[in-house]
Amino acid sequence: MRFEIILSGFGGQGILFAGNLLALAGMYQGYQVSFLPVYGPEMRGGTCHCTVIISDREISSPLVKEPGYLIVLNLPSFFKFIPRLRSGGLAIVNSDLVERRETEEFHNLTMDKEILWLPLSSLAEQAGSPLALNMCAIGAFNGLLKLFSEKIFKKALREMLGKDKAHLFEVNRRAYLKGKSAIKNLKESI
Amino acid sequence: MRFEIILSGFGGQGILFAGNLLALAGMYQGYQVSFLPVYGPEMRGGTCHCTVIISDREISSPLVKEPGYLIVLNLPSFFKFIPRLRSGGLAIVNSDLVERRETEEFHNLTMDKEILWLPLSSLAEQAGSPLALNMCAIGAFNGLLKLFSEKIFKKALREMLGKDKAHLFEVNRRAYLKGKSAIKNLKESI
Amino acid sequence: MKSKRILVKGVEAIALGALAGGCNCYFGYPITPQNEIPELMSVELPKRGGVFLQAESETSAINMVLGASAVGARAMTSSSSPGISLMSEGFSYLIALELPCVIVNVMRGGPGLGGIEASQGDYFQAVKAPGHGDGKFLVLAPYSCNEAYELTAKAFELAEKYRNPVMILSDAILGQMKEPLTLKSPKIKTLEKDDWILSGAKDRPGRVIKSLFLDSAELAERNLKLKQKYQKMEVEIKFERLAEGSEELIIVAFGSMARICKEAVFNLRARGYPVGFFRPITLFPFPRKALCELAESHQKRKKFLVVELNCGQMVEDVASALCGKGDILSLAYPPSVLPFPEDIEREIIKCLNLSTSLNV
Amino acid sequence: MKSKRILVKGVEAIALGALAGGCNCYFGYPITPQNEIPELMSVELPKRGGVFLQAESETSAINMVLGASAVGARAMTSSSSPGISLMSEGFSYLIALELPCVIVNVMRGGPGLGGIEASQGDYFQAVKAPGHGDGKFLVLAPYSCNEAYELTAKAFELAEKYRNPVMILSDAILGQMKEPLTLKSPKIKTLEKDDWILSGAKDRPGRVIKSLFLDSAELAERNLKLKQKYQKMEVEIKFERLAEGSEELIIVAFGSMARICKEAVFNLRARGYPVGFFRPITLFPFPRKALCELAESHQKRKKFLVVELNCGQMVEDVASALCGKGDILSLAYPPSVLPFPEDIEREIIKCLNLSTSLNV
Amino acid sequence: MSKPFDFPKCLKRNTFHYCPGCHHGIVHRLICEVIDELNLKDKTIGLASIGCSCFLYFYIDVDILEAPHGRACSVATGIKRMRPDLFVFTYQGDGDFSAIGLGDSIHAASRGEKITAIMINNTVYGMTGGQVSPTTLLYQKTTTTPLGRDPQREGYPLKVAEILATFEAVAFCARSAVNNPKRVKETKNYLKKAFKAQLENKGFSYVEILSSCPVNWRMDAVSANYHVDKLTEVYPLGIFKELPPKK
Amino acid sequence: MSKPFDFPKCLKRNTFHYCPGCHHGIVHRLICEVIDELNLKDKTIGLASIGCSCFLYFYIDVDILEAPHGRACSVATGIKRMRPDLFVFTYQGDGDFSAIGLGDSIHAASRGEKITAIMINNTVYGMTGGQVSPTTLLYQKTTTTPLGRDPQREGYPLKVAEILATFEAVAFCARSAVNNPKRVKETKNYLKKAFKAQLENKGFSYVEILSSCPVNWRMDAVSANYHVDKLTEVYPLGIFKELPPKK
Amino acid sequence: MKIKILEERCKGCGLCIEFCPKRALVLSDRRNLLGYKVVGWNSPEKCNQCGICYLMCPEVVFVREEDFEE
Amino acid sequence: MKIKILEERCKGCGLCIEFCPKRALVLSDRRNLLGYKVVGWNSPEKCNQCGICYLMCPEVVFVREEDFEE
Ligand SMILES: Cc1ncc(C[n+]2csc(CCOP(=O)(O)OP(=O)(O)O)c2C)c(N)n1
Ligand SMILES: Cc1ncc(C[n+]2csc(CCOP(=O)(O)OP(=O)(O)O)c2C)c(N)n1
Ligand code: SF4
Ligand code: SF4
Ligand code: SF4
Ligand code: SF4
Ligand code: SF4
Ligand code: SF4
Ligand SMILES: [Mg+2]
Ligand SMILES: [Mg+2]
Repeated sequence: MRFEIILSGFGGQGILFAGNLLALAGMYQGYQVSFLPVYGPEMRGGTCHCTVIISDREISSPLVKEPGYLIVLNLPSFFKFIPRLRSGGLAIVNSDLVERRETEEFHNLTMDKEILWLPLSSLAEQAGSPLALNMCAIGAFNGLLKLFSEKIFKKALREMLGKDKAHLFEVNRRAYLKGKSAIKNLKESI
Repeated sequence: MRFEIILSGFGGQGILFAGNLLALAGMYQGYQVSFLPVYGPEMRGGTCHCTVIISDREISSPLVKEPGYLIVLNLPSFFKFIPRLRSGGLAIVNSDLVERRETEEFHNLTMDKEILWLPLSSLAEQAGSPLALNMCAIGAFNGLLKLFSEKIFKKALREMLGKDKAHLFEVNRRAYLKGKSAIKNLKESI
Repeated sequence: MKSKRILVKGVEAIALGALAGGCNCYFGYPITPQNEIPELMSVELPKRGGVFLQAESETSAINMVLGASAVGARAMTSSSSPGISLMSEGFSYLIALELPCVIVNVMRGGPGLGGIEASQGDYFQAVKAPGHGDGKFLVLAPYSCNEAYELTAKAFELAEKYRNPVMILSDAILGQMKEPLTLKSPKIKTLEKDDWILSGAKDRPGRVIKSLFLDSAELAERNLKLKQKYQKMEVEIKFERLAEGSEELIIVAFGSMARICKEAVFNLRARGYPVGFFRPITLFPFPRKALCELAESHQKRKKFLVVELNCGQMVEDVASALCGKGDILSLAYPPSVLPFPEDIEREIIKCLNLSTSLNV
Repeated sequence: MKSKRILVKGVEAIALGALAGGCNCYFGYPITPQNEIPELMSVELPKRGGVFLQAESETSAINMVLGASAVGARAMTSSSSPGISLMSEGFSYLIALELPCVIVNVMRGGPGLGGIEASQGDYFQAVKAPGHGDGKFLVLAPYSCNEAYELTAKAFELAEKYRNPVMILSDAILGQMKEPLTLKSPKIKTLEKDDWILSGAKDRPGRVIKSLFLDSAELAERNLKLKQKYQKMEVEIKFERLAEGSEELIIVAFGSMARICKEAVFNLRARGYPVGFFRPITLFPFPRKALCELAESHQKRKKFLVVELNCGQMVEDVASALCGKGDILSLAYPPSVLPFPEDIEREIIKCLNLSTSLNV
Repeated sequence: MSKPFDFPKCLKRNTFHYCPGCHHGIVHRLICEVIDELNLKDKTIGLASIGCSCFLYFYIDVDILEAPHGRACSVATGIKRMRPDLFVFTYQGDGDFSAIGLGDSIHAASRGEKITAIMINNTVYGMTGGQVSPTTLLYQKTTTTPLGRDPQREGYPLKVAEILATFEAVAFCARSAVNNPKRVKETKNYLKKAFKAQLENKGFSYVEILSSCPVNWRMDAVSANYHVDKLTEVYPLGIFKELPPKK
Repeated sequence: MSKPFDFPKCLKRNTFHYCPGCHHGIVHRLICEVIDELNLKDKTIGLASIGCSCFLYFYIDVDILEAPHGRACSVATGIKRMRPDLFVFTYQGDGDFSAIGLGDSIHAASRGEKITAIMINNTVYGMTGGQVSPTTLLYQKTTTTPLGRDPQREGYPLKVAEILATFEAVAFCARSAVNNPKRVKETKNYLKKAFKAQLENKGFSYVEILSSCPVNWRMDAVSANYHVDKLTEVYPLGIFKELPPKK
Repeated sequence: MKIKILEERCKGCGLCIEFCPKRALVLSDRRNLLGYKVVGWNSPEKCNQCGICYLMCPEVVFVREEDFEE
Repeated sequence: MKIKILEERCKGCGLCIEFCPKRALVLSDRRNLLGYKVVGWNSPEKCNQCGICYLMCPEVVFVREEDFEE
């Protein structure tokens, strides 16, 4: 078992937080994990991404060329990372910021790949925190793959927020659940 | 033809000046020369020495282990360098500061070596400049070996003194001549 | 009781390792990608009665380390490439004065300001010339968070054992990636230092720690003493070898690059390729003998593919170690475009098919 | 007309060579044993409309050089070992920014404050790691006053040709000894620089000289460009070879040490010993090929005795160049006790009688 | 004279990479306005330093050289000594100018180098994530003073303008801020005076500008802007030294 | 209280290596007297710097560490931070303290390190042969200012005591000379005050001592001694700052 | 003169809004490509072209329309 | 108290002579091992043990005899 996920979006969209949380939850669930952020001043305003690996074997390389999973929160990320998605791989894409187009180019890009279009920004707003779209994405992702339990998620989230941001626990959890149920609905609707 | 000379004495005795002058005169006389000073803060008050080579062939190593000639202006230098004098080599020694002793140790030290005892300090004072004992030594040395002409000596001395110290030319030359004639007397007396 | 597992960045693992190793003072100057070290130390050291001080520059940081070390502290600094260069003079003094301390270099792309992503471009600087003169560091190159933690803790002991600075040579990948770290209390010895540290000349004559030897024989003696010390350090040589000897090609890599290579080697071995893996953990002293033994371990002449994230540096040490006993191939990725395991696999297969050796 | 012959120290020959090479500005900080260079420059440069400024430190000196070079000056600095270490960061920037300049290191005993007598202890620093990252200097090692003069003059041309710093690596013996220098006006080319120097953005967009490449592909490209430049530099390789190929043993030495060795070799050859002499003049790029050719020039396997005034540094480059094609022997004199030619002769005879090769 | 809404001629059209509300952008614009007004583009060399403003060259269309961290004044010295006919300015943060670079900065000032140094004092190391700087206020929390700057440990805020003003060779020395319209205008006035001091060969000129760093101060842009007033209590604004015109 | 003709207890009996008439020796003796009088030998760490005084350890019988050129204050900081119970002083030349070391020196002072810095200001780099220093007088000839220090090229003499006195964290700051008996006594008094300021944990303390360098001034010892009076015209003597005793 | 708002430069910091003496500006709901909510007109008619928004904007968002015609 | 002159330390700089209020000291013709001419008594009877020579001597040449008995 080995999951390789790249998360990508704007600097302010909480990409690193989400990736880190994913790895942490994976670890708490008993897996080997690695989390590799891309960082630095170029992040300000630009795109930002990170790579998470969750596996039941030792992880050597934390770098992944062709991930099996993508979480894409904005448009530039879509064009940057979809080509790297393994064929047969799955991407959760924020449909609020990435427009589905009916061009041939677009078609070629997504051929062989499964794209889950979710209005993550709207879902986050519905959950009461427009900033928590990253948690919606994690909710959707875990709703789909069931990598870790609810309890573990809460433990990891609490750890990530620390004392200073403990008050944000509830809103983040709500967003997580929003994402999770959105997936459920989506899957049921298919 | 190759002359290897080590000059040694106190920091203030003009050792480097003398060695440099020797090399310069040698060069003006058309020889290959090298001049290697020992320098640095330890000079202050301590002993100081330099190595001069004058040769009619290319000089590779400027370092000399066992010189053929020594010019020794004070006591510590005597004990430091006489052992390195090549057997059969010649040392000009300032008898004003180095006492001849009749011990066995002293005898062993100078065995196989020719020592010319000259009261260089007194000679310099006689020449009107107690500081010019280095020139007395050079005078004696050249009086002995006739490496360069009088004219060349003057040219080299003038060059060494530069504009700033040009007024010292005469007294240095007098000291040089003092040394030279002292050797002449000595040789005649033997 | 199971020891605690936490998810940390490599640089945090280094800081935690330092604390576990008894580090009681830190002086440093911010630079990406290692700011988590001073930031963590600024919280933790004061809590434990230790000293944290941000210096006004790397030059002053390393000199504060020098002072603290001379009075017996377990002192440390960390920086990244340009900051490390600024410490060169201090490094040379620390070595000459035989003062123990731990220096962390989380390498980033160079030369100049370069970039902030990973690099192994300071290999030569670390192992050949941390400063002027002949002095050397003991250089450790961790490749995982656990190893970063353990080697850093151990570094303090080694520094005191040899009275010599120890460098942890890491890079921005290991520095910035997070993975689980198993926290345990490593057994790190503390050495008696009362016979050489400065502590006030109570009931004894004043003590001097100096590197100036105007007498050239004394200076030569000091140099010989240091050289002998480096030879003694060879008992600390560490490496990871994943090869039975029958392989046709051995990958040699250190640090983060070794992780990427190891994955490639695993994959190829699973597919039956005759490929082995050798990872120096001590970069100085370099595991020369171990490499030679590997080269000679079977009849067949082997290829050694040295993979680095620089323009080709460790390959020279491998060549000098093997002295003709194998074919040396260099795969140098100039910083900071990282290869993926797949890329390495492709290169290995190419090399396996190669009949002649490249001249490096 | 006979060209003028004057008696000068090596460091003075370097300063005069710089002036002959068109040096028009000097920034430096005093340090023994090279103070004659700034002192001479402080007199001569202002006379010629050039710039002399004593900086407040080596760090600022090298950065003044950096600025002057960026506006097209033929800029220079000089120092000795500890001061050179302080310039490491600046060196790395100069290389990265591709700015030409000439740097003189009159090496003294290290590590630390060390001593002020001769040493070759900064060989690795000069040729392997002048600063962080992969950058390199072109390194020239004169061994006589005449050569110091000529190579320094030439250094300014080479620096501009490759837009790269050039280092004159000398030592306190050559620096402080005097010998006759034949003053002639060497032909030194000046390169057109209008297409890259900063001069005010008149009738063109602003120009940028920078080393920051946050995009890792750009940084890799810059590194590759530099690497290719170093390969191009190989046409500048210079060495002195005193061997017909039939010798059993070749002495390899550079700088002042080569003078002492050369005398020993002359003496032994006169006495019929099968001894040759090889002196790298460019230390980077290193004359690898020439050494290999020498190693292969006769059937018989040769010994190479590498003699250095340090704890053994260049010997690694010789080993890596020969890659097993000869037996490498190291004769390393830690600074600063100098051997005499007689000592070297004795060692050579010992080595000739040796049946196995030492492992270095 | 450039007027409001004029996009300065030597300002490139790239969007700044600075965080929302960061004052670097205002100062960039002012510098460009003054270069335009004094017609200096043709003969200007700017020194980009290491800090958030290291990409100066993406924004200001003059010849620009990157100086190592803290060394801008030394690099500028090398330039100006060789080309006294050029106009040379440095753009440095408080960390760059007054921490690692303090020696270089003070010596250049004390030698009276005919250059202009601009120091953006935001009391932290912006680029590396908000660590303490020599100019950090007492008790200010930063990422390396988690409990606030303690005068017993980190000492007191370093007042650079006050030091430089005592040097004979300094021709112009002032401190300003850009957190309200009046101060923005005043800052431009100081910059112009400083540039002119160099053009008239009077000596070293220096303008220190108190600036906000919302991200590292953990404030929104507007609060951070007002927080600069707090800084003025420790760092008074005004001209500290101005040499009379040369005869 | 040590009296005239007492050979100080912690002064070793080695003969100084200094040139005839050099003031380093007088200051060495004074330091030893004060260490003796305050009974500090048991807990003192001295920092030898790089300059003519680099052999400090041959003369003063306390624990001594060699600091790299200019870094004595940083090295002292490392020591004092780890061992606040020790007494730490640096002994530095003007080149060491105020040229290459200026950044280290000022930052240590500004942080209020509880150390004592002694700067021997002889206006030149004595050890390396008399090159210009930041404190060289205007028009003074040195080996690297053959025509004299030109304010247009080398700027003006740097007044270190005056700068340090402006820092809040500096507890004691004074300048003195040792070229006549009264000043020798005064210097000892300043040294004692500076040492006590450290012992009372009040902050950074500093004593600058104008000293002669006959060799590099190209003067005989007696003329050089009187020439120090000339220095006092540029570098006034006295206490520039003294914090009141702590309550 | 007509003022143009270069929305793509705006980072929504709010300084212009804070200092506009006429309260002519407001933060809109539009996001630009960088993801920032951008400034917009609240009551353009109140604007007296005093230039304060230009002075205070760190992003040089307010420009003369004629200089930035597409 | 008897003042002892440690001749081997003296460098003949003359500072003591210059400052002795009683003109009790003078430069002698003797040279010490370092080669310096050393200071000596001019008129020892004039000395009032004021200590100024001790204060001004850079070489700590003037000491209490009892402390330096061979
Ligand atoms: C030698 C060196 N040390 C450290 C750094 C890392 N570094 C980059 S910017 C910076 C400080 C920036 O602070 P400041 O000068 O105040 O500028 P700001 O970012 O606040 O505008 C540091 C320490 C570096 N690039 N080089
Ligand atoms: C890094 C470095 N640069 C330069 C030197 C050479 N150096 C030794 S002492 C000295 C200056 C000494 O001057 P100062 O501090 O005034 O002391 P003084 O000798 O005058 O007492 C210099 C530049 C050195 N040892 N190390
Ligand atoms: S970190 Fe601070 S100084 Fe840097 S861009 Fe952001 S707000 Fe501006
Ligand atoms: S050079 Fe000057 S400072 Fe140094 S010992 Fe001689 S007189 Fe004293
Ligand atoms: S000040 Fe500028 S960046 Fe900020 S909100 Fe207004 S227009 Fe946008
Ligand atoms: S010009 Fe003045 S009134 Fe108009 S929007 Fe800008 S600040 Fe407001
Ligand atoms: S004690 Fe006073 S009177 Fe006596 S010799 Fe010394 S200075 Fe002169
Ligand atoms: S002051 Fe001291 S060293 Fe100088 S002459 Fe007098 S006794 Fe000798
Ligand atoms: Mg800042
Ligand atoms: Mg001095």
